Amino acid sequence: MNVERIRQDFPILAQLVNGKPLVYLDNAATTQKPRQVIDAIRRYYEEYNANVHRSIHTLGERATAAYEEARAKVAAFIDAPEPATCIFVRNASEGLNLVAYSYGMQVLRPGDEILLSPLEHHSNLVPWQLVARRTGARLRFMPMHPDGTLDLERLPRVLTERTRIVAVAHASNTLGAILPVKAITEAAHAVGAVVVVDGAQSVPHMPVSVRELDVDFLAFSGHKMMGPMGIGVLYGKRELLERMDPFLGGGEMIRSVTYEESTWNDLPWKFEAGTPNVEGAVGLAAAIDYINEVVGGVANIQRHEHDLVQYAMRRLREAFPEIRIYGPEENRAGILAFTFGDLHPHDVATVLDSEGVAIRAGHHCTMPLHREVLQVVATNRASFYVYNTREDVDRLVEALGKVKEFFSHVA
Amino acid sequence: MNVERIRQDFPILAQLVNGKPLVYLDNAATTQKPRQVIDAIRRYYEEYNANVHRSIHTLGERATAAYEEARAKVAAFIDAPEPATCIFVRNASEGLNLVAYSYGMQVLRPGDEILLSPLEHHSNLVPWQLVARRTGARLRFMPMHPDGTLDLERLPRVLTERTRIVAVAHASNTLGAILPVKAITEAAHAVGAVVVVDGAQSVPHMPVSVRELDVDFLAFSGHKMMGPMGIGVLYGKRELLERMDPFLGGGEMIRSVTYEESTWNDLPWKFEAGTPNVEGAVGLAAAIDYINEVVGGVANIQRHEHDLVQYAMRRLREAFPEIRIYGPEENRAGILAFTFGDLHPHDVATVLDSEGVAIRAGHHCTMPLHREVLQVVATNRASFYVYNTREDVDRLVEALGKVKEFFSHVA
Amino acid sequence: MSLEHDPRYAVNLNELYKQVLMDHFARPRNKGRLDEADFTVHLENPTCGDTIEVQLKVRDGRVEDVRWQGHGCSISMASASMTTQAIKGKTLAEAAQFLSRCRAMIKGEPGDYKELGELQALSGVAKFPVRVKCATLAWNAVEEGLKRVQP
Amino acid sequence: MSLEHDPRYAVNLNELYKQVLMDHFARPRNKGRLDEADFTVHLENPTCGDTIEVQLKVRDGRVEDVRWQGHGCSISMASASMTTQAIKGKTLAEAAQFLSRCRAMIKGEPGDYKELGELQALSGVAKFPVRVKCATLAWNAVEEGLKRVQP
Ligand SMILES: Cc1ncc(COP(=O)(O)O)c(C=O)c1O
Ligand SMILES: Cc1ncc(COP(=O)(O)O)c(C=O)c1O
Repeated sequence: MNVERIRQDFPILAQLVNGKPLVYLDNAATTQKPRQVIDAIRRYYEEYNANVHRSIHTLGERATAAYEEARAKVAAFIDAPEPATCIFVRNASEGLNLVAYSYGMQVLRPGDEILLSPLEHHSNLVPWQLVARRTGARLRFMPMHPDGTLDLERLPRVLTERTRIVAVAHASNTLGAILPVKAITEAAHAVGAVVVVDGAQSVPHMPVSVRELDVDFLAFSGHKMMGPMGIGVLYGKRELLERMDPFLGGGEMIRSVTYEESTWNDLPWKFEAGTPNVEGAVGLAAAIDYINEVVGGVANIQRHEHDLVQYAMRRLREAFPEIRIYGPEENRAGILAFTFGDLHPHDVATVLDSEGVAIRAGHHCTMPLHREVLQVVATNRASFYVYNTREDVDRLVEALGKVKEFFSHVA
Repeated sequence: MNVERIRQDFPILAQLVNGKPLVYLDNAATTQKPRQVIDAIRRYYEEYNANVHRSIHTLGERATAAYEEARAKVAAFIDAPEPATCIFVRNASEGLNLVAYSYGMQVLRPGDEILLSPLEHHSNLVPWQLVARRTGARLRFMPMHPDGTLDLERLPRVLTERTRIVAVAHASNTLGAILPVKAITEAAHAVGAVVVVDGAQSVPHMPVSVRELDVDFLAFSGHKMMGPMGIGVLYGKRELLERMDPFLGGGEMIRSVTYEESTWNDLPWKFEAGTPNVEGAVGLAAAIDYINEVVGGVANIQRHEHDLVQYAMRRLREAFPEIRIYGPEENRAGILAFTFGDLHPHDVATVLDSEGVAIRAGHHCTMPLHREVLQVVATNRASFYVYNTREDVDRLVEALGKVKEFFSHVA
Repeated sequence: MSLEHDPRYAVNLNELYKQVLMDHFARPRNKGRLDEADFTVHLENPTCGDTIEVQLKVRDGRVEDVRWQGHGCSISMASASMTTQAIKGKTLAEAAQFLSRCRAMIKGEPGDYKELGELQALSGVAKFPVRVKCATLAWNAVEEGLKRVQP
Repeated sequence: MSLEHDPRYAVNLNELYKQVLMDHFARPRNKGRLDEADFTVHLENPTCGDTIEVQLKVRDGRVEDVRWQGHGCSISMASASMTTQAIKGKTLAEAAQFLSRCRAMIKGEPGDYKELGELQALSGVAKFPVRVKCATLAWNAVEEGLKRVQP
């Protein structure tokens, strides 16, 4: 994998921001797109844009073929047993809500329990709060060590035969911690619970096999893996998806409609109401091709990020005794949340931005984790992807030096 | 408005299909995109792609500004009182489902009635069937004349104080009929019902003012008005949106989250969970600019389509006595559904395609209308947009001649 | 690749609407109802609302008789006519095997499909994903019927 | 327009973090709690989880006293300090009018904002939509309080 060559594919990275070359370290929020993806979108609209599935004309046949080929690529990427188990949604959030509405509303009864980890993104927490309120089910939380790793020994205390659903992130978007999904799945299946995995921060960054992990549902977003915005995927086991009620009603998801009632289409279309985002699917397929063909596979991304995050932790600690880094030391994704002395993350991020360095500041949609576990309101977060380099880390360190200097003068 | 110049902006239209210049007449399904929209998407990804609302860095500020400017453009386009009443969704279908889930589930009680027209697209029928089943409410249907115009005299028989929700298309995607939304809204409000309008076939084709029509909700899709796929809009009156429960839970739609419960963000973000389709919003804004600046306003589209559909009806009837055209003679959108003797629409569409003419064949997601009112299983549908010409109509007539010839020989 | 240069999507009417196919469309075989059917399957094509009903009479593990009726395009009607003709007299296992070969053909899998006889006329449909649903409607109905015989 | 050529998004730190603003951040005025508040408003910035509490004491239609406390970035804390300083002693109508002028300024509406005094230091925030929420957090809290006085 040649990072310098890869960077050539990303026009956005070649910009000056505030007069400095852009260092983009907000990849956990969204990733940049290589020209291969941008070109695939352009080609789609210039050559074969059409509505799918129902159009008996050449553009329609070609758009339909491209849409379903994209699904097959997605299925291969996460090792799903068949394309029909991969449903196109807008993003990971919609995928998780789909499970909460269609599966959760159907199976949960008063007194049932939904088990979450305490580091869930709001998108894998709020939908379960909503469904719990409507069904009378109850949320429980897994015991964790303070660094964000799971306390497997105490798991049986909260994972019981009352647990119907276990919902966990595969990788934390704040701590970078990678959760032991396989162990969780085994324990959950032993008590008859179904496992919903939020793969927003894992699928783009490391090899994920739904078969090997034996997860029941997995959701992720295309925009976090160099695909376009507005496209995401929900994988589900066929027998679960077939038993579930549909989610959104409308065109394409039906088999037959009368004024009084309807019957549902086969998988995956049963869950895809209305005109799908064909452009998004085509762009996501181009992103998967990019990962497989140019990057040489997602394992290369994982190795590269591991190197960057270890380098960054070392450099930051050497340079700044006042820095505090959250999350585990090892077995972590390329995500680095930190606080910088007493400085508020908003102020840190603004000064970094003036140096061309883009990071994120805030609660990163994990408010309860911040308040209850980290005991800070907000953190800074630098997050890496395939096109970042050690020089980017050096620029971050240098820019943090400027932050320190700036606030020591004015405040 | 100069159609020949407009056509230059659509690279896809300059293609040969099956050796013949493409005639694209499937615009009710989805429209083609001018290079201005394709370029706006490319520029977004090459220059300022970022996640919105929470990013304190230059890319993020610019993406956030573009996203909210797009919302303001959408609001102006439908004459909404304020941008915050326009929620970005995937498409019209999702917008209608949002109302059914969030408003319908909240207000409907057993015995309440939902009143629909008999020509609704599945996307404005199936969600109400689902919500009726869950709440014990009941669907009723408006009386219509056989040509698809509403029988306003008999409306009071079905619009009563038991009616809580009235859901109607502004323009029928099969018959082309334009419904008298203003009269419906007045009558509905008089009995205390709320009016949900499916604007999928009106907003792209004629001036629509939500204030003048006094509708409570209006949903439409960007891809049917030269915008990208994966973006649509739900307009709602502020007081209704504020009272409603949220729909999807996740990032951005919250104000505050604890492990136990959450409070909701202000409008419109309360209804936008997860990373929105910023690219889609930027592309839709470019499409609105195109309509306003290059086309000279949506009223020009309406005039142009009226001319084309009247010309097409005349030419087709002159050429083919065996043609049967559905829908009203006047006051119709640029949509023309027809049957051609005994020939099945699939066979008609395939032969037309071999002549480079793209139409749609099937039930157009209005199965019950076809079966119960039109009494045919499927129809052919030609539908126009701003870039179509009278020559396109001539090509359709000519190609239908080939259809007749082909099937007279082989069958 | 622009459509003009993509042979995958060229429509050749004579390849799609082969003579034998149009003949079955014009003069459908086995159309109608059985007096005493063992199994009746009713299916629907969600794309266009077309419907088909297939009836099977099974004796000693063999398809002794089969009839169909329905509304649809030339391809779906011709497919029903040819398919019912082909499986009549076959054992249940032979019929199932025959249909799985038909599916391989319509998926565009390379191979020799001579044993499918007239059904080879549907090979041209493989290029048209939307029309594939027309061709397979009758197959789905027959397969559903075979499954009910031997669940 | 590429970012390099779009002056709208250039960050000038000294324009954003004006001296007077940093002074309020370093030495916040009116910070603390009132013994006897008439109205207490608690608000939260959903972007970052920052919080603010504003207390008002109203006598004869005037803001007799005001205090605030909270956690946040330099801009939100300085805004709270400057805003409470500015409205102390104003009538309710004057205070409401003052805040609506502040909002006009931060929306980037052109005009002369001399009457806003120190609050003009926040004008540089207008260019940063996400930071606008920091500047307005205290305003939202004060306005909410004023509304409760005169509903
Ligand atoms: C009248 C009508 N309503 C709703 C829809 C659904 O639109 P979408 O598929 O973009 O959600 C359509 C188009 O398919 C339509 O024509
Ligand atoms: C762990 C995790 N889950 C879920 C999400 C939600 O993803 P999206 O906003 O694309 O729906 C994110 C990203 O924001 C995330 O990091």
